[in-house]
Amino acid sequence: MVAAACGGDDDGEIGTDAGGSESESAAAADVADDEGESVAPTITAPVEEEAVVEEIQRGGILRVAMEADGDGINPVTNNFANAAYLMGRSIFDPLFAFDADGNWFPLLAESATPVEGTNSWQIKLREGITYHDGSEMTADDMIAAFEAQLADPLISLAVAPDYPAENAIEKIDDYTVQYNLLRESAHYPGTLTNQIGMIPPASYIAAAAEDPTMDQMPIGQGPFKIVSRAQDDRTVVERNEDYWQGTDNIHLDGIEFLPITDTAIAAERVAAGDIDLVVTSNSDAILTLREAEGVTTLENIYSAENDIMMNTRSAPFDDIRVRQALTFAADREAYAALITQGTSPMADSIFHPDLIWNNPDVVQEGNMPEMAGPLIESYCADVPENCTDGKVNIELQYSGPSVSQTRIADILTAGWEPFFNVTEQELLQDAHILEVATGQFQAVVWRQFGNVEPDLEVIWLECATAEGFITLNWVRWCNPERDALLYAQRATDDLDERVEIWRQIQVEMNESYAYIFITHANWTVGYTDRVKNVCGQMGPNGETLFCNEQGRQFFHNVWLSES
Amino acid sequence: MSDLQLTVEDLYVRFPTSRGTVEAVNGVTFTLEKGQMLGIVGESGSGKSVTAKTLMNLLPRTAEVDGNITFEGEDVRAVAKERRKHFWGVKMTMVFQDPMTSLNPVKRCGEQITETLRYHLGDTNATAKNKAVDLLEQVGVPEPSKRVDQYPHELSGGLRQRVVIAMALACEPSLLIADEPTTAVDVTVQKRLLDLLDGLRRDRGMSMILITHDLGVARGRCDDVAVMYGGRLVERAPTETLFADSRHPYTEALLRTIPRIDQPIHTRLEPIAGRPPELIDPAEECAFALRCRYAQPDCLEAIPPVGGVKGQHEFACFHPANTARGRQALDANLAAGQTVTGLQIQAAAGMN
Amino acid sequence: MARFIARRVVQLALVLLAVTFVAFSALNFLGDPLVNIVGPLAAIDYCDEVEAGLREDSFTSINNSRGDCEIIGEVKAEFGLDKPLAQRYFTWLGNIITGDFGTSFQTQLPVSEIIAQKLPKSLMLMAMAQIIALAVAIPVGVYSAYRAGRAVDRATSVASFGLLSIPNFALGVIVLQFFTLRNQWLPASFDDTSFFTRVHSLFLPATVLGLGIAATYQRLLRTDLLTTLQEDFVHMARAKGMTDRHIMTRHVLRPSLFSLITVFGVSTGALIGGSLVIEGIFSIPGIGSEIVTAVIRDDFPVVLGSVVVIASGFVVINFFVDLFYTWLDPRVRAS
Amino acid sequence: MTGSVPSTTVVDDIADDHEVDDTSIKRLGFGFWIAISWIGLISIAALLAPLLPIADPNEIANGAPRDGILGDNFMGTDALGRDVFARTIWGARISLGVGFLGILLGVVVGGALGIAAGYFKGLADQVISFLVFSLLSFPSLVLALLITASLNRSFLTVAMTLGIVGIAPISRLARATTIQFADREFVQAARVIGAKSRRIIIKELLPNVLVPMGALTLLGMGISIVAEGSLAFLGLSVEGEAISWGKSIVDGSQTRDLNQNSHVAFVPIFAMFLTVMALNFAGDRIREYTDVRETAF
Repeated sequence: MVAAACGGDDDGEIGTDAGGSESESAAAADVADDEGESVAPTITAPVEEEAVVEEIQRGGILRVAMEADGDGINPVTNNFANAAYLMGRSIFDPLFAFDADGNWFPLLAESATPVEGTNSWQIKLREGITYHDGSEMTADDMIAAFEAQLADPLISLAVAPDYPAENAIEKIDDYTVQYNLLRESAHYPGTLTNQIGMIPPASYIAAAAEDPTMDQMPIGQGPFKIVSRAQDDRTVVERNEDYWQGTDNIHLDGIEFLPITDTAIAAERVAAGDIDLVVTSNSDAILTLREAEGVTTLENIYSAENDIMMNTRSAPFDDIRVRQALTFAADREAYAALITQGTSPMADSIFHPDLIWNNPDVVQEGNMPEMAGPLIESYCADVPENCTDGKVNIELQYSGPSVSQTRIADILTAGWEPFFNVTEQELLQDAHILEVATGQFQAVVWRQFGNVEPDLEVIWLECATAEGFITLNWVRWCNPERDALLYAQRATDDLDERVEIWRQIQVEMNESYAYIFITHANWTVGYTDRVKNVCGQMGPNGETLFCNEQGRQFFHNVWLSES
Repeated sequence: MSDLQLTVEDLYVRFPTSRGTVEAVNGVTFTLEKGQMLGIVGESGSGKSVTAKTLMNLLPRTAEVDGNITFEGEDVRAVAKERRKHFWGVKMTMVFQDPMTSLNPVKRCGEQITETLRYHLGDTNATAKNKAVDLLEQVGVPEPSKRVDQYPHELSGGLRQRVVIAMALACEPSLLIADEPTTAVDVTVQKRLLDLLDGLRRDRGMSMILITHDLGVARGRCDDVAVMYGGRLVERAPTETLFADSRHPYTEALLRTIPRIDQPIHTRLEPIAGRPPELIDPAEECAFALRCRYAQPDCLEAIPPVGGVKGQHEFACFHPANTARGRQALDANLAAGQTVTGLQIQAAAGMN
Repeated sequence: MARFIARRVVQLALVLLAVTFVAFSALNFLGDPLVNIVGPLAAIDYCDEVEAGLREDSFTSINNSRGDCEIIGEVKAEFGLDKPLAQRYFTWLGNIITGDFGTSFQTQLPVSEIIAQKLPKSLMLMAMAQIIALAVAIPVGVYSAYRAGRAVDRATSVASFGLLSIPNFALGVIVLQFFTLRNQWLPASFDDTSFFTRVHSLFLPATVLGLGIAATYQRLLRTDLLTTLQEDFVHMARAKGMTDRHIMTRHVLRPSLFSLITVFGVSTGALIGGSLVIEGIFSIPGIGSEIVTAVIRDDFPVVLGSVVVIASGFVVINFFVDLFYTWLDPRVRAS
Repeated sequence: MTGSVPSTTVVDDIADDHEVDDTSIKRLGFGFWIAISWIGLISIAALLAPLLPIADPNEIANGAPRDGILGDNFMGTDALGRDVFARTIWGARISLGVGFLGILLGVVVGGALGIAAGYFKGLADQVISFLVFSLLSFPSLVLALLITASLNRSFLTVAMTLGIVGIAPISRLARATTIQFADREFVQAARVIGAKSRRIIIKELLPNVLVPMGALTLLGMGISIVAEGSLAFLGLSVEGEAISWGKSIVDGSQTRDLNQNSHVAFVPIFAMFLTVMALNFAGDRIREYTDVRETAF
């Protein structure tokens, strides 16, 4: 939800993965699902070599390693970062999900129909879905969940901008709810695929509000239910025998989630067969997984962008000359080569060239220090108080303690050294996010974007979230024309038109010089040969689920062979 | 000759140190008969303790030992090499000077006795403890059953030495070596301890070597007395003969250092002038020459061989005291007012 | 004896009082806990103006009824952060004595539960480290004293001196280098299922921690043994024909344990620091990582709870060290 | 280093006539001078680092990344291609600096407390000993954590932290040494003739206490250098671009780097090991030379 994991997913002592944030937004997105146009290149598991399809074996506990642990798994109070989503996806089924082509389809919901002449959508829930505590899921639960999310100080920041202050949600009947939006949206169900689409029972929501420790033991309706959870130690879930889709294709007896901050060690343990599956974005871990025999890696390089962000509302970055100088002097090549060690490609914009949204003409500048000199000279002439002996004073903030983050800071500082006096500031991850959210930063190492449905990126770019004490438009760059483009692409369901709009947005972002894109982050799911059918998740009507969506795995249909 | 229990022939003990080799024992030969008590007298540094420790195989690893020692027919140095068990502590034991440190402060007195009984004789704890109580009683320790469980710091010096003696005699050894057993104890306790040792020795028919620097302690107790000086045995004789008719000038000088009942009060005791002999690479001469009143040139040319009547009264001196040759040498020195080594002398009062 | 224990208990109380007050005031002086309770709202600094009526209280979340400063006020009251330092200290102390360690600011879990779950692993690591240290140091110390000056003694002296100079994290890194996961030496993960698996998982880290201390113990023991070897009762024992092994173990060892025991008591303090680092390197979910994150996050109750537990552990251990003295040396018992 | 050869009473029997002291005559020994020269060498190298003909430690991709020893770069390069040898020399500046400054603070404060406690005895001794025992029972690394995690982690704060951690053990030793000398005749004599306490402490006690304190400074410096490493492993060593041995070791001991190119970690480890060993050895020889009981530490 709100990028709870920006600036580095790890908060352990010697965490090693590259910093970054998963971000999603509640903005609706709709894609004409009839032509089945492929929105994103599908991530499919490499075809199993064995000729004969092994007979599915039931049972076993899948051991999963995660890069960090969430504060809790209650979708209405906790910010879901990668770890919380991994556990959450086993406990909750979202209302909607993306299929392998990147189009949304109804999962818990039966149908989603826009209301003629209004911006509202009616979502009809399948009947007969029971929660882990046996109670049946109804519209009341959906309403309770949505209102709780609107009330939460942090989650509401990402949800509230798209809904009216009053009557954002109405009950139509026991199984149907109407969401009233401020603006027309053609792909609204796309936003109900993430945390907003995970609905715990109303009774649990009320109880958890009283006793926050219940956030650690959520009640959902997913294929697995929680058995035990020890923060930063181990979380165990077991098969939910009365799962609403039946347990025929839920083969695992249970899953054990282990937060291991040093994911390179987790990779070693997968190689040694002690752990079955690891989800990581750390280049060391990815290389180890690739080299290990008996381990398969499933890499998604469209899942986020590693970039540098500047606060366009505070000096010296309120001046475009300084932003341009910082961009030109940035040593993007050293960062890409040395930090990602070739595991992820350079990035020019928020869309990878394979994606249809990509604008090939947009090129991210960098490694051109000679162009930065004159800009700095002219700026320091105008604003001498921000410069000392001909260099602009800036503060580079990053999250830690983490070795890879320190290395990134060292590379960037070395590149900027001729033009900037860089003071490095290492903050703990949540303090780091807080400082960025409240605009108390100048330049920041960050990771963001990468959603399957681009409409979910609108929250980070619109003017609505650039004002106020806490702003999700981190760089605080408001451009009314861009707003118009954002809402236009949201309203239309004509794919070519949307692609054209997003290409213009990329040009505008490039010229704003608010971001310096460096690489596309690589979320890898590494698993041993024992783990079968990792990408074989099926929806209720036979749809195959999108696999490794930013490292957020589903665990339906996965099974463990004892060979 | 009754059966010889212990023979020591040409015993040499050397210690390499950073300043040269110390010749602690320099060719000592003596014998001991079963049940006999031999006193070994000499200043500190005369090699008496080294000799005792050689018998007991207590020398540090760096010591070099020559000569041979037989005890009840066994070659002692061979036993040491084989690291044979049940030899020391059973056949031959030793008692040291300072009772305050001879007992392990953190172990009960009883334990320190029973451990030898259990180890050598294989006694069970119970029998060993009873024996210990009996032993303590035999050595004159009051309330032995209470004392056996006490710690050394809870006993007086005299009592502690009795415990040490009990410890030594636990396994009925046939030879007891006592190295200055009473030096660290006050005089009143000294006599009672020596009487105790005598009594125990006679009851058990045990032979004993009493090492002391005090001739008085040796008198009246030992059958024979041997005098050591500079690592060598300079004289050995039955106790009374030694006192009455000593031959070696050092023995004579020693006798003059102890107060005599038959002497008038306030007789000045004469200290022996000069410094103790140099043990590092000693010269080929009589070690006592520098301090000897009878010293003549031939004393400086060679080490005097052991003469006199073998087994009766042996001594190693070219100009022995109480002999014509000796008197002749002394008179010459007195006339010259000094000896060949330059020692100033004048007629001493009360020469016997 | 009772008087001795009473005196020690008073000392325990006094030391704990001093330690906790220092920790409490240091924490409050150095950090601000609001960050992880209230999150972003903590950054609001204009509440005093709102109170003074100069400014309107802002509503960060759109339809949130209560103003930000109102929320902050409530939180401060709830966690008692608005009261003066001394008062907060005594309320906290009152709770601790009644066993209520309070709840973690971060996860609202009761601190006693966090400690109960995490401390045993660290305690086990430290206990195993001490056991390994003693198990190595005593035999090596005794043998090198027995063989003083000889080759084996010189070798152990060089080795123990080297061990003394290798920082435990460097030793940990070296061990990690050689015993990587794949050659099955390093236990894959901290396996909590049974006592045996826990020992197996902690064996390597405990050895790394233990060797450093073993070097100190060995050197101390050897020096004391050499002095005791010169005592007369050792010659008396040899005169009694007791074997060397008997003399070294039964007679010489016991009176030579004093400096070893003293340093054993003091080293537990340093050991806790060491285990913090080793737990990080070997990724053991002990109290170490908990304290580090708690300190960085200004999670006062967790930090204070751990400090109280560790400090009292330290004092209790030194209490037993003193008791051990009296058992060791009857002369002390008498005084 | 191997201590005295055990002599039995028989040798003493001889010894008391001749001053044959079988322990080696008290000299500082050949090893001591090697240790001192290593400490001197590494300190000079650290001080003159800017002038030495070595690479710029912060230059990214100075050589190919993760290049082994004896490749283009003498001691190889780290993950970012920076020269490991240059970073080890520059790292010495912080590690030795923090070590020395830290222990200096510890010795000055701890020493003063210890001498006061040892000399004045009575209530002063009680109070100071109580304070010291409380400080000792406070886990030293948690204390260091408290300070570094909350304040900025500049060179000075880290040095100050290590100094504070050192106060307790140092004052314990200072007290023990002072007590040892305070009862000596020459101090009683000075008291008898009515010398003021301050004069006694400075004139009589200090010179005697200084040498063992010197020994302790060396030992303490070794411990402070290692403590900086421990802080680095908790991510709390000196912040920013500053280079220290601790931080280089942490950078080099990431799981994959450790397996593939362990020289990045082992060069600083070896440098720290040699320096700490030299400090320990020198301190040990001085301590043995002045014969202060080690248990006081």
